[in-house]
Amino acid sequence: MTPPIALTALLPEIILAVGACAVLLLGLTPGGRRLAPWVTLAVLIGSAAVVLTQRSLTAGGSGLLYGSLAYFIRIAALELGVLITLVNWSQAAAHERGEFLSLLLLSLTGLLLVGAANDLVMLFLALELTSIPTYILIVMGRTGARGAESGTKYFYLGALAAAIIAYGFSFLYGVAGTASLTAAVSAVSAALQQPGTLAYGLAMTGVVLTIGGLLFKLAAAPLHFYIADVYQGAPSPVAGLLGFVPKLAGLAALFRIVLLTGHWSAGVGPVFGLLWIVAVASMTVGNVLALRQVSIKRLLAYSGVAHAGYMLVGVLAGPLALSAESGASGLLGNGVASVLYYVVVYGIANLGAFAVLGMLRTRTGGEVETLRDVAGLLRREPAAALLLALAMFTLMGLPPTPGFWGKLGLFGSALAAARVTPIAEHGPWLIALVIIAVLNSALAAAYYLRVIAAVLLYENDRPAESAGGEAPQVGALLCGFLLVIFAFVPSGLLGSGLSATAELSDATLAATPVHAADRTPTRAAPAESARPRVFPRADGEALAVPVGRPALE
Amino acid sequence: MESILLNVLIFLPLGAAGVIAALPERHARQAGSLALVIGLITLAASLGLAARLPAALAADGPDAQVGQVQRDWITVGGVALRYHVGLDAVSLPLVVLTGVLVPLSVACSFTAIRARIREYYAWLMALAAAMFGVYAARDVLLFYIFFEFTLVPLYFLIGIWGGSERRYAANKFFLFTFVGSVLTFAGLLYLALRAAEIDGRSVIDFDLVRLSTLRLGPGGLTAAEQSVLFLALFAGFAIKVPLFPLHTWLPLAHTEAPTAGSVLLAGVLLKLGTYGFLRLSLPIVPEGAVAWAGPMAVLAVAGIIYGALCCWVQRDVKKLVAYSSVSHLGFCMLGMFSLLPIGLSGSVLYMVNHGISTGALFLLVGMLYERYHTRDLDQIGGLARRMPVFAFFFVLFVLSSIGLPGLNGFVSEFTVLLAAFNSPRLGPWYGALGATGILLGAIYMLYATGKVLFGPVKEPVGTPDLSGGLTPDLTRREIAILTPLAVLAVVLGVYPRLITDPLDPALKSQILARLEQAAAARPVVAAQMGPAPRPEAIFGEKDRPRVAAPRPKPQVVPVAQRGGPLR
Amino acid sequence: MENLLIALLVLGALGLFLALPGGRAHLARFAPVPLAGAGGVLAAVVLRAALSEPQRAWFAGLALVALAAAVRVVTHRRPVYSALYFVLLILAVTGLLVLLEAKFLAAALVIVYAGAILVTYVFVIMLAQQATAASYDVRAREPFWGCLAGFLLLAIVGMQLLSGGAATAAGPAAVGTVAEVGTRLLTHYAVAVQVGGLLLLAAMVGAIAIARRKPAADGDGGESAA
Amino acid sequence: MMDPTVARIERLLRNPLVLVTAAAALTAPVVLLAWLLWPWYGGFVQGLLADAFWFPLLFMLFVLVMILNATALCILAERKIAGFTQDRRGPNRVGFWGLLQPLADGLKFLFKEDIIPANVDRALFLLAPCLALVPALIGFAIIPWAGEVRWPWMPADAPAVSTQAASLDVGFLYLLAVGSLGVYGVVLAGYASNNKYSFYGGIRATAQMISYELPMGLALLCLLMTAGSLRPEEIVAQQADSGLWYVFLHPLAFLLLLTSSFAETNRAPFDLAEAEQELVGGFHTEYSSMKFAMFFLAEYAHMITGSALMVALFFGGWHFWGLPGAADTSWVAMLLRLAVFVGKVVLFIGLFMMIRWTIPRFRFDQLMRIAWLGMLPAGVVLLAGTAVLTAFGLERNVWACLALNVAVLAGMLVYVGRSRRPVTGRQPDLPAVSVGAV
Amino acid sequence: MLIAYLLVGAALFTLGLIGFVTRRNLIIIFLCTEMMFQGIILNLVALGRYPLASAAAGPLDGQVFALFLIAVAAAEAALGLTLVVLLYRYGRSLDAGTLTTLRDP
Repeated sequence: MTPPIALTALLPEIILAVGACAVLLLGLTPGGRRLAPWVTLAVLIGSAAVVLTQRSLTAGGSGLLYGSLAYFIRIAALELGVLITLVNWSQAAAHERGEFLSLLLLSLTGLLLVGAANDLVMLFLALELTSIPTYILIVMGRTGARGAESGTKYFYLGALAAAIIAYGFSFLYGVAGTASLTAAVSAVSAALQQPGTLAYGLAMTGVVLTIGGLLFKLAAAPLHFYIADVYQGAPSPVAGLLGFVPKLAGLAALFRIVLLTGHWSAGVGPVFGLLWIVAVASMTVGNVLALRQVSIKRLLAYSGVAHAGYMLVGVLAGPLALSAESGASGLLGNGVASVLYYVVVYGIANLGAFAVLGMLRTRTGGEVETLRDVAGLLRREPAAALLLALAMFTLMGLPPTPGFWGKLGLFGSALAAARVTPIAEHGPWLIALVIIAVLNSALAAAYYLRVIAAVLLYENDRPAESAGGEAPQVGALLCGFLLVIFAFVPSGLLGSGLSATAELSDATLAATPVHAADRTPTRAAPAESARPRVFPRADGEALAVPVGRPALE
Repeated sequence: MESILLNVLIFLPLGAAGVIAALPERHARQAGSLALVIGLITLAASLGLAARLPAALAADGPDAQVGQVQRDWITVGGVALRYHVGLDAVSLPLVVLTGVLVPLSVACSFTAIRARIREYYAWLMALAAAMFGVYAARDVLLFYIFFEFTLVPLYFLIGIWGGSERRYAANKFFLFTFVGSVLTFAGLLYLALRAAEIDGRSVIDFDLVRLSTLRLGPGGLTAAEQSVLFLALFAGFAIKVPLFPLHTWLPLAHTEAPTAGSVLLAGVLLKLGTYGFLRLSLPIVPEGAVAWAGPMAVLAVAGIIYGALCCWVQRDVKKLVAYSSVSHLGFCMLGMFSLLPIGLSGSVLYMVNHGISTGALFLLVGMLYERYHTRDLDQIGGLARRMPVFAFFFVLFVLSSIGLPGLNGFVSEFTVLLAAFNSPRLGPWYGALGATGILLGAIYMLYATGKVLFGPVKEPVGTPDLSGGLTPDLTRREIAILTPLAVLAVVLGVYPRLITDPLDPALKSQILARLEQAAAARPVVAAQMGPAPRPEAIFGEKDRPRVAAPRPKPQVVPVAQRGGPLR
Repeated sequence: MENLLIALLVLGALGLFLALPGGRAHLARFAPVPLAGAGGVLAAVVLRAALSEPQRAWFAGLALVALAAAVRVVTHRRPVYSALYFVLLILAVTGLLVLLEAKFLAAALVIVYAGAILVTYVFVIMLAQQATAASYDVRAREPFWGCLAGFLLLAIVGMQLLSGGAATAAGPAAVGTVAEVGTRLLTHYAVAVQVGGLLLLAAMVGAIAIARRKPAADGDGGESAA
Repeated sequence: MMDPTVARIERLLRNPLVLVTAAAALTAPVVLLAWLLWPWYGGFVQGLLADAFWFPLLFMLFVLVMILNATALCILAERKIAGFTQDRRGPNRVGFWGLLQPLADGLKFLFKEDIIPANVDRALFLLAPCLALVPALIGFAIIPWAGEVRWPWMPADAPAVSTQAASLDVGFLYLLAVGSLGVYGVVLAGYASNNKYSFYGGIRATAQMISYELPMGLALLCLLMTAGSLRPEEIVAQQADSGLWYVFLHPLAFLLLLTSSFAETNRAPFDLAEAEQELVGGFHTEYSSMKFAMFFLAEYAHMITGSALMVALFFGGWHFWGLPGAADTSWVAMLLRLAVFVGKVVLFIGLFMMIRWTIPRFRFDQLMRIAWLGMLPAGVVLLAGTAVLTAFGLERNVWACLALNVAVLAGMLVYVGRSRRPVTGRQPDLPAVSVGAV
Repeated sequence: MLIAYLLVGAALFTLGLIGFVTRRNLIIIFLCTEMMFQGIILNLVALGRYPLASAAAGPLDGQVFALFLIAVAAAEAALGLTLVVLLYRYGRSLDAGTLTTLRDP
């Protein structure tokens, strides 16, 4: 039995959880309610500070594993958490503010734990802890039947997804004989290589079901149908949260599961076909559905589906694209790093857009939602308008916005994976996937442009106006500021994404059959090429930044 | 010093854009003046850089660059993206052209733009920065970034200050070009990955020189890869050019754009496509270029004829000029894909000349529109009597555009057609068909000129509208705008070697030699390229391409020489 | 074995389709026939094996009860009955768990599910249900496609399970005594227990906050934060 | 007025001598027959009683029968105690001191017309009483009545047989599980009757039972932490070994459990579900005859189970100082232990009844408030305190435990004392009541 | 024996899924997710009882997982029923088909 994990390693989560309780109690008195958002902010920052002191932490036990990936997810979740808190500063009704903010903190606690979960049980619980507060936040953020309807839909499908995930987990547990993920890797990936055995059947069913359930968290097709309703019914700042928290949680879980199947190390299992179809379907369906929306919230929701599709491209490529033998995989070879970068950038841009929507009111006091509502915003609220446009350009992936760097990494890693990796046998499919993806990102430009056009090009006699609230404005501006920073200085975030995957890369490498180079089939190579498949490093040019060292800060 | 100039070229307008956008309300009227000053400074900077070119050429040979700046930008595990800019003989003429057109387009907006002035000039300046950036970029990804970034300012310029259908036009313009360029993006990514693989480097970069000196033949990109990569690049550039079936966004965008937008669009932005073909497609995937040269030329010729025929039936004079661009850029592409030295240099020359003459024509149409609020050929006529100065410039630039000997258009059109006739890759039929474009050009241009300038005076009711300090004929400001272009038209018509002298060796060493290499590396390519053209097709014996001669320079330039090791 | 499974599934699907509430009252009468057929086949198969071992007989009985109850939960037109059949299902599952030596879990299942969750269900159903059957209870949504898809999934999973041949327990079997489960729970899964606590806290806070809302303050579209 | 014959029989039965004689006359032949036939079946019986499997079952059966009888007696006792409390005699007509009253009641139930109203949900209406009764009865399976016994005829090396029907690893969790099923009877009765009063009764019962299961669970957890086992027989053994009943360690937990037991049995002062004045009987308004009797039985069976549980867990079970402990497996000792156990249970039942007739019924909001705002926090604090004590190894230290209990109690009292909440507990958002109107 | 349990679990799960898809009463739909949980619990416990791997490291993990599932189910039930009651207060209906305020244009 592994020794229990040290409490100091869990300190950030403990701070968050205790903070959540404190905020909950603060909500009992009027004075406390005024204080609650500040305390929330302090808790998040304090937790982040602790995380920063633990950057080289490697600890395991009690179903948790703190390594590079957990570090990245902690930092990302807490930083985005600060933004989310700012944007949601005064979202709930005053008497519910304590509850609202404490649920927010609990959801983030879950997200942190998802990043560190190394056990099926822990992973499931953490996913649930991430999700359940979001259902409530949707309902609490506003009065009226729309919030209730939205929250109910989200909740029901979330419960279904949880059941499906748990069912899949149960099979994986059966194959591995233990719930520990690290211990399960060899069993599951070995089972997937022996068709005809019971273990194969169990593993196959488990993997497919698990991934299917996780697609819900990612809002990927075909489990996307709820998302637009949910976004539309949710208050805008909460919808901004929905674009990040469940997605990052789903992705973190997906990484663990894909690692489990041995897809990255040996290309086996149902992962490739499944995710390929899902990626294509998500991109296409999301973009096509987004095209005909008039509500910006629905539009962003469907665009989120498409973005989930892009992210899956990186998940497919895996953390080991360029060089399976040397262990060196740069950004363009590391799909997972790109996904991590992308989800953060997407989260910020999405949150920024929703923050703008949440900040504004129509002249009649209603919520700003349709394109008509924001028409001519530039004249009345120039900062908001520019921020919205910036967010849209980022989502569109226009260079040099951070969204572009994300797509660079995602598509580049898929192309690299098509060349030289354990999964190079899927090469042509990967290339086809990239082409579909770029065409989709062009298609997506059409609807993002509609928003931009509405905001910047159109005139409107009755434009929306700011509803006040300084913190949400600060939050929105911070989103914009971060987007600009990441546009011109993306190295830090990209590098930290890269170092975050050291853990996954190492694990994949460890699981890779010894002669990875031999596995790579010759048909992926050009006929006349006599070069080895793996990049030699003998030309004196070492990696510019060694993998595994955080380049952030 | 030079690098400062180049930085000025790119960052000054960018900074100015920010400053102008942030000007306080009461200083809004100074926005135009400020922009003009900035424009003039960039013009001076581009001229200054141009002036340094001969010395640089003398020192470093035909590939010499002026104003080279190289900084590591994004250096993350395994990827190195550099901010690397520099101007060589190929890009410098286009930069100077841009430098000329930017202040002119600022100046022509003084009276035309009345609303949201600060925003307007801010976007204009941002556009200028992006355009300079594209031409200066020496890193393929940087090129792509600037290339894409031009879309944003122009989108707003068209969408806010354009005509009645401006939003539709802006969207269509944006989407068309964006769709193409994302495919290009995928191609570039694949290219960079393969390049690193071929060179055996563990760091992926997008260095233009490295990519355009990539190993050819066995061990390099396969023929199929080259073909596909060419198509990927084609997707972005051909839409930008625009080549024939992909041109539909252009007339709309041109027509709806404000004058300055049209000028820059026609004068500079369309050249981004041709420049992309020249800079990227040909040297990086020469085999693909050779393989696809035929279809490219077919499209070019189709564009020439189709564009000309469309011009013929236009009643909207601005649309007419727009369609003429389709036709003219067809010439440009035809010359380029003749794959002959004169074709290439003629093509570059054509880019510059088209920028001058078509830019000027758009300026003139804009001036006309400001006075008559119509561009309908049926509603105006006989204006030569009202506006003699206008008529002078109009006729001058029309003739330049048609290709009257002595004016700039002639030289480029002639060389391009000559190359097409003589190209062993294409064959004379292309030249012959292309030549009909000249004929048609003369017909529609002169027809339009006749309708606008001559015959009985015809003016819509209530015009000319002389508000905003206009005079019936051109004002002094407008004359000052047109004069430099007129001078350039004449100078380049008389002495095109101003451009071609430094250009030819650069083209030869950077592009033609690359094609030769490709031919040498693979017999298929050599067969496709055909035998060496007849000597009389070449200006002078010394320029005869030495097909099989070994290149003196090493194929792969060591990193250390090109700017030191990474980081 | 596979053929038998398919036959079972087809019968089950047919029966379930007929039994699901819908506008097929004249057909619904025949629903028990295929369902009973399926149950009979199942019973015959299991009982044949059961003769060798009493535990199997228990299993067969409990599994049949569980499945029958499950079918009734899904198909019954009155929610209260659905909930009660669910209680029956819980009891049958509890029995199966006892057979599987998971006694602690069995007790927990009854206490939490039957004792708390289902009672709450019944409570809510009583609160929210009119005396007459609601229209949405007598009409299922796409019963045909639902059954088809569901049973296809079941067939796929079943095939996967059966494809591997007979499995024999290879490792140490789990015996869920309170002490052992508790030890595992509170040593290795101590953090998970805390997480579970947070989860319940979140759900509780949320449920209370939501339950406070009153439709009287319904300002749809407008938000309470002002 | 009364028929003279009946009056005469009544008078006759009220004579204790007649009663005793009649009883003797009825039982004597049976006993005689059993004694006479003993050689024929005695060995079989002895074997059964010595069997580790069958003896507990037989004992369970015996207990069940006794409980059913005891229920009848309980009704009498209840009425007697009610009379005593209210300073009247209680039933004294049927038999001496009213002793035959249970018989009369039973006959009445049996011969009454069994009415099923027209608009009820028949299936559920019939199911409900069964669902109420069965869980109440099967809970006895794990009560350790009297430890182990070794019959004189058992060989010396044979293991002693237990008086506990089922020794389960999950222990009193089983009781909780079974008990939690009991609510369905009440709820369904309320729902199936298709009657507003019944319905309200059902709703109230549900809410009440769910609410009171929480403090009950907390109290049991406190005990579990101290005992370290779920098995009731082991808990009893611990108390017997140390002589320290757990009620001395956890008086507050015991109080919580006691209160919850009241609520779980639906008895006054927690009989909101059947409150006659408000709901005309609540969930059993529509029930009559045997079905009504089954509810009655269930209530008393619950009460007995609850008492037995409390006796086993907190009052040392069969242990009493000075009496033979578990080691003594003679049948005499066993009977003594049984007597002790039953005596304690009877005391508890008496307590139940006393309380029913002394404390007025709560209002529903008060009921809820007691559970959620009073017992639940107290239970949580108690549990946390016990956990701390356990961490320091002090869980069986009587002084530490008592200190904890005193502290919690003091805390509660201080809180209650400082609380400004009006004791009447009127919902603050109800419209104001004008004083003059009352 | 293992497969028999797994098949029963799968059947429960699937029946729940079918109910989730086909029924329209919100409470029944949620009941169906609970039924799916029953299938999962059975699966987990059976797989822990009859382990596949010869050296299964966590034979009890399945039961622990099942316990947590029960906890999660309880949390979800609390929340779900509250939402149902809230919706009922708004719409006086438990019909999932009436939740159409939000939908594609």
